[in-house]
Amino acid sequence: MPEVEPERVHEDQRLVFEGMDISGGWNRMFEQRVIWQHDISALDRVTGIPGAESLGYCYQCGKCTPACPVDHVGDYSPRKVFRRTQVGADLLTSPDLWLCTTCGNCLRVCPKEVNMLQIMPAVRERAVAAGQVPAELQKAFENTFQYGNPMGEPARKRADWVAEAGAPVTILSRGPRPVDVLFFVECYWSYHPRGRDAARAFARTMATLGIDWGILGAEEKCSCDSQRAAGERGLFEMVAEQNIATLGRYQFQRLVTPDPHAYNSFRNEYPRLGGAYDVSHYTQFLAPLMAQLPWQRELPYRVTFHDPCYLGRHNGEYDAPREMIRQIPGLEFVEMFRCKENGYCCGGGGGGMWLDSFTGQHTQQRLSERRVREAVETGAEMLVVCCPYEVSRFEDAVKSTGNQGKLLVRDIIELVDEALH
Amino acid sequence: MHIAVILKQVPDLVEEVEVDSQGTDIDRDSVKWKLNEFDDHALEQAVLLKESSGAEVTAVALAADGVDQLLYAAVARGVDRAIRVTTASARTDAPAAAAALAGVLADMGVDLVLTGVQAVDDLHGQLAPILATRLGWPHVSVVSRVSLEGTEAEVTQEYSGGRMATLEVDLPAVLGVQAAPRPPRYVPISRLRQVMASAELGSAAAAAAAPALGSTVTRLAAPPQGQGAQMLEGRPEAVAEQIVALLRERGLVEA
Amino acid sequence: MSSDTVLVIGGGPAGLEAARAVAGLGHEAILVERRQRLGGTPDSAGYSAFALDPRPAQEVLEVARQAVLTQPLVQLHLETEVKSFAGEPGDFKVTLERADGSTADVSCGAAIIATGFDHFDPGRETQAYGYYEYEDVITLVDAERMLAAKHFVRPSTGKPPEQVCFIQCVGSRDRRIGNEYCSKVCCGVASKEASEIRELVPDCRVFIFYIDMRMYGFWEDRIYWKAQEQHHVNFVRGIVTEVISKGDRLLVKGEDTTMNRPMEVAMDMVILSVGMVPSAGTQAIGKLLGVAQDKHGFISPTANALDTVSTSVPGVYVAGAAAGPKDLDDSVSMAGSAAVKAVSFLRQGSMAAAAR
Amino acid sequence: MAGVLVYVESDGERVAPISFELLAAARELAQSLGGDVEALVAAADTGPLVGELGAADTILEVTSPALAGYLPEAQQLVLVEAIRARKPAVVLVGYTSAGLDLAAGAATATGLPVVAYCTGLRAEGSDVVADSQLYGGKLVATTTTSTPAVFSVVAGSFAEANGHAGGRGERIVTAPPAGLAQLRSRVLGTTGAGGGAVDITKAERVVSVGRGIGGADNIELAEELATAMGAELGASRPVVDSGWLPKERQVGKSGMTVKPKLYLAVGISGAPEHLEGMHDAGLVIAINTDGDAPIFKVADYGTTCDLFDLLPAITALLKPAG
Repeated sequence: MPEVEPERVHEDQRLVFEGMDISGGWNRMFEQRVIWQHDISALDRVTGIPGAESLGYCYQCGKCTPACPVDHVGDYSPRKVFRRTQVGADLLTSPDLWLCTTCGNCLRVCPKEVNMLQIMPAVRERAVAAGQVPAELQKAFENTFQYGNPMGEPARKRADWVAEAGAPVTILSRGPRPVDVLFFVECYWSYHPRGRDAARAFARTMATLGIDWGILGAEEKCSCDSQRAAGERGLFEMVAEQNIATLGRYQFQRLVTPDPHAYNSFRNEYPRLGGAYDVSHYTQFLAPLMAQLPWQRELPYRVTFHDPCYLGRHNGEYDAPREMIRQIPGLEFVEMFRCKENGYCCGGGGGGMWLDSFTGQHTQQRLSERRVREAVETGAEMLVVCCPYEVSRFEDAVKSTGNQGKLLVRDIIELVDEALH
Repeated sequence: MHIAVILKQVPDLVEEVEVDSQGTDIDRDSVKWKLNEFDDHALEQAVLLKESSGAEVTAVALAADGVDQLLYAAVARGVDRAIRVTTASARTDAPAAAAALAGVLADMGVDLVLTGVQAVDDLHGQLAPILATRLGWPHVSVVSRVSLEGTEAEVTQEYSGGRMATLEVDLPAVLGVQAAPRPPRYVPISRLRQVMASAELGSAAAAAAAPALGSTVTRLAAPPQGQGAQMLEGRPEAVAEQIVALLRERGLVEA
Repeated sequence: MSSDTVLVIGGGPAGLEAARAVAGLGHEAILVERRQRLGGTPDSAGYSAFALDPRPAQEVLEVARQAVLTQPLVQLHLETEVKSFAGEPGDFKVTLERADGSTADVSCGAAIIATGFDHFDPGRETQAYGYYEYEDVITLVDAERMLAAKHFVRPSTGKPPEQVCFIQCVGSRDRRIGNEYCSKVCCGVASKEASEIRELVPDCRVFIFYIDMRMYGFWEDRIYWKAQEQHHVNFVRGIVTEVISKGDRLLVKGEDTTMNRPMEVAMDMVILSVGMVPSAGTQAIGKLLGVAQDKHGFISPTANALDTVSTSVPGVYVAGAAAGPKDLDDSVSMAGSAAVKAVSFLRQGSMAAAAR
Repeated sequence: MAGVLVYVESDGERVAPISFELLAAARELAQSLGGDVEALVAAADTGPLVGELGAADTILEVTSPALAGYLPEAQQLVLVEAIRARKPAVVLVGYTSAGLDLAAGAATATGLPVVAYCTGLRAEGSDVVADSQLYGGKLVATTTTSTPAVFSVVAGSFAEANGHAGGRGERIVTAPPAGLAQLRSRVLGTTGAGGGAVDITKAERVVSVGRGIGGADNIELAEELATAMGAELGASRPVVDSGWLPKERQVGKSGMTVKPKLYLAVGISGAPEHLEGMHDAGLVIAINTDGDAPIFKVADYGTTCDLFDLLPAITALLKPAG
């Protein structure tokens, strides 16, 4: 399929094309005329995949295109995916298949309910089955299968962050006892250095609140929600079953997690596999408790907040993180122009977390970079987040967009911790 | 054309490998096992040959805890059948494995045996040459490409310094595979689970006893510390500065 | 001397409903139909089915026919045309002429024109669609007939087609042709036919090339979305400019507007979604009765949005596609309205006479 | 039954460096165990090779047209025949491609024990005590083996310099084994090194990437650093096997041996097979998040910083100067 990148179009003064002099003001429509054998089988193949039927519902109204975060940095939107498929492009081998971050903003505006949240995982599952999976994503799958986390870190190191938490953390696998809150730490708070910072801040906050809580430790495995969205349903089901079995061995009242993707899967996917829990995102759990905190100091920051797609659009929670920010003393809060229902995606969802290089080859800038620019534009000096993917994504984007020194990235819990000490 | 690919589990080095209380072996209970990566390439090569020539492929492994999983994964990858070989001995070293497998492979009537060129625990030699010598077949190790031409295999063997040779080997033969022409393919877990629910593993009992090794491990331990690297600590920016300073000091980059 | 009778001109869906309604209100109706049989163009053109009614068209029409045939107050004149129309509102003198040449004079107090439409003749179109050149270029009407017979094949080969497209707006929305109006039903009819083709020839790929899809009210989800979502009809925005023959297939050429590039697609059959034009009968009756007509020849109602059926001549009303492109629902609703208006007119006349 | 037999590896024209290391090791063992150091050299023409084998007391020469080019089957026949004929106490084979073919095969054919991955060998009475690097270099196994036995020795374990002289250098020409007439394998052709566009063996600086780089798409990070440093890009075997970098950039056993002044190992764990290809490098700096990685044993400097943070930081520091 010929694609024209506008900046690469040269309108030559004199040009001979296939032996014909076409000098002059020819335009971008001039290209070799081809008889299109519209290969509907491509569309039929895709819409024939259970879960992907609704791609065929698109009537090209174009509402999704301005809503799609990827179209802001590239040439991709559900409407374009439909049309390219309709003219015979094979979605299973197209880069389009991996550009969707399942942020859900298109579904919010789509009059025909073309549901990329179902289409993408379903079609990707076929591509994965056919071995057509980008190498870096394949690595994340293999790591998750082998080690229970996409980074390929050893399971035994999962609770290593606890050592420097400065507060007691009950690791249930080492000494089982009933707890009020079972905290599902998830991979990035367990392994990523900046995630560990947030995990430790969370532990100190829980200690301050005097909450009876514990973590699974080495037995915890990735919730696998993003692997599911990236097309590895079998992996998701297998690991979810393992997590459900593990959780079944311990007594707790409620499940709390810092990861909106984990929250989404516990809320919407695990029940189908027999794992029903009273689950909250940590902001939902802590927001009502903020008034009890003995604040020690005011934080003199002007901050803005990025809504995680899987907390906001997917699960309707916009208030809890804002309530936490509101209660931290001293903060000045300013919204970005895209926020809440219309929040821009960081690019990490739907497997995007493990496709940065791939995505980079098919877009002009990363979604996280664009989002960082939007945050800088508000005049805020700090971008506050509450999804474990985001600290690393945005800190990296701050550097790559040359905004070092202009914008800090912090998890809300880190600010809570800072104001408590 | 019947190809057997021999698979083996080795300790996963991402996880800690502990030494047992005797100090002569790894603590096998605490080890996390995974498919030997060279066997993984041998398996990929076997499946590629199946796809290109229609050969029938059987995956074979010595019975052990966790080996079924590995054989199911091979079926999911595309082999036609998988067989677990039970032995009287608990030993899994290459001479013992070769003794157990030689008879089974001869009975199966295979034309070509592929296996990984080596494994991280091959203290007593590599499987391919031992097995081939026991069977009286020719063998080639460090193979990076295999194609089949009638009753011959054409293989690429690699040497140090980037040299390579193309060899022609009459079948039956044993090849120690270093790398398949393409990285091992991904198997979706749903297919793996489907295979685990539906596929049946074959089994065979080895008749031959494991040969004496003539060699005893007296100690297994981490290599002596000593020289070792001087570790640079700090945030990445600080470490980068230290490294660049080192390079400039020694004139390895322009000052 | 006034008459209590209503003359209904035209035995299509609108005329049938008008006659039935007039009789239902207790008045005598004279129903005049030029053809041998009641049912109008949907009958004579052999429609397969109506847009929102899943039953075969004939089954639906038969209900309307029987309602009239079993109604003693309806006096039916088949193979008959109105030859002259004179007199005063409330007392029109009408001459009817049968196909055999015999005539009859009747009186009526009011008249309803329900003379319907014709399908646009694609030979008139300015685009080069080749309707009279290529066997495999047909119209919506031809397709209806084939679908009614449950036998959908390429006319040139007699074999089922593998790839078929509809070209919308043929003869409609076109200043060059003079038909500046939208024919209202073709988007729905094409989508309905496309679905029928997919059911009849499941392996056939069906496309609809359109400028914009006009699917009013329930047609949106019940016809358009159903065609797309259940029958996998492919809608492509970008109208075809010309059809040329290429080998034993047809090549449709246009612009793929959503992809910003030229589009040339090979087809086994091309179906032209022809619109509506006033029938010859509508044009003639309009003149004969002296009612105002628009520039195309459709009968113009009295420019009152709240009165869709009164014409410029008191006592003369219009119903259905004689007044402009209509779907069946609107035609029939309009016929009921015309009947009520006509009967009211007669009764007001009677009361005035009684008061005198 | 005495002496140490060294299997000499060559490309037909030059003796491979590993063989000199083996001759050096053989001399040490022979001093304890008694007997001669014997070098077995098998080729179509041993003439160019014999002169290099002055460290051996006896040089066993086997010549045959069937020995043109390296063919595992033919070499194994020769080695087995020599072991049977000379009855050495110890047979040393390099842990190279040939060693992988021959050590265990010849041992099996002659019923001798075999110990692989040896980095150290010493005699204790009539036994040989060997150190072997196992588990990617994370553990060392010490074995006691009764002689006669076969050992395959990792390159870089003994001083090559000690393997060039000091023997009697007697030549013994031996008839080729009869089996060479019925070989079931053939050499069709060989390709030399340097087939590709780059030659990392001559580079002064090498930035070498391992599995830790994570994927082909991240190679760019290392490429940028290499460019900023004026270095060539190298790779460990898994990176090449995964197709992330071409074969000509592979450092290690089945790849290239490099001797740069600077070797920056990025995400390389340091398996023995890799170390073999770079043990003569000057300054070695290793970047690996696993502080226990064997590469830190051979590196001069190391850090456990995440390479994804560190590489761009170094590149940034070098760019303005370079």
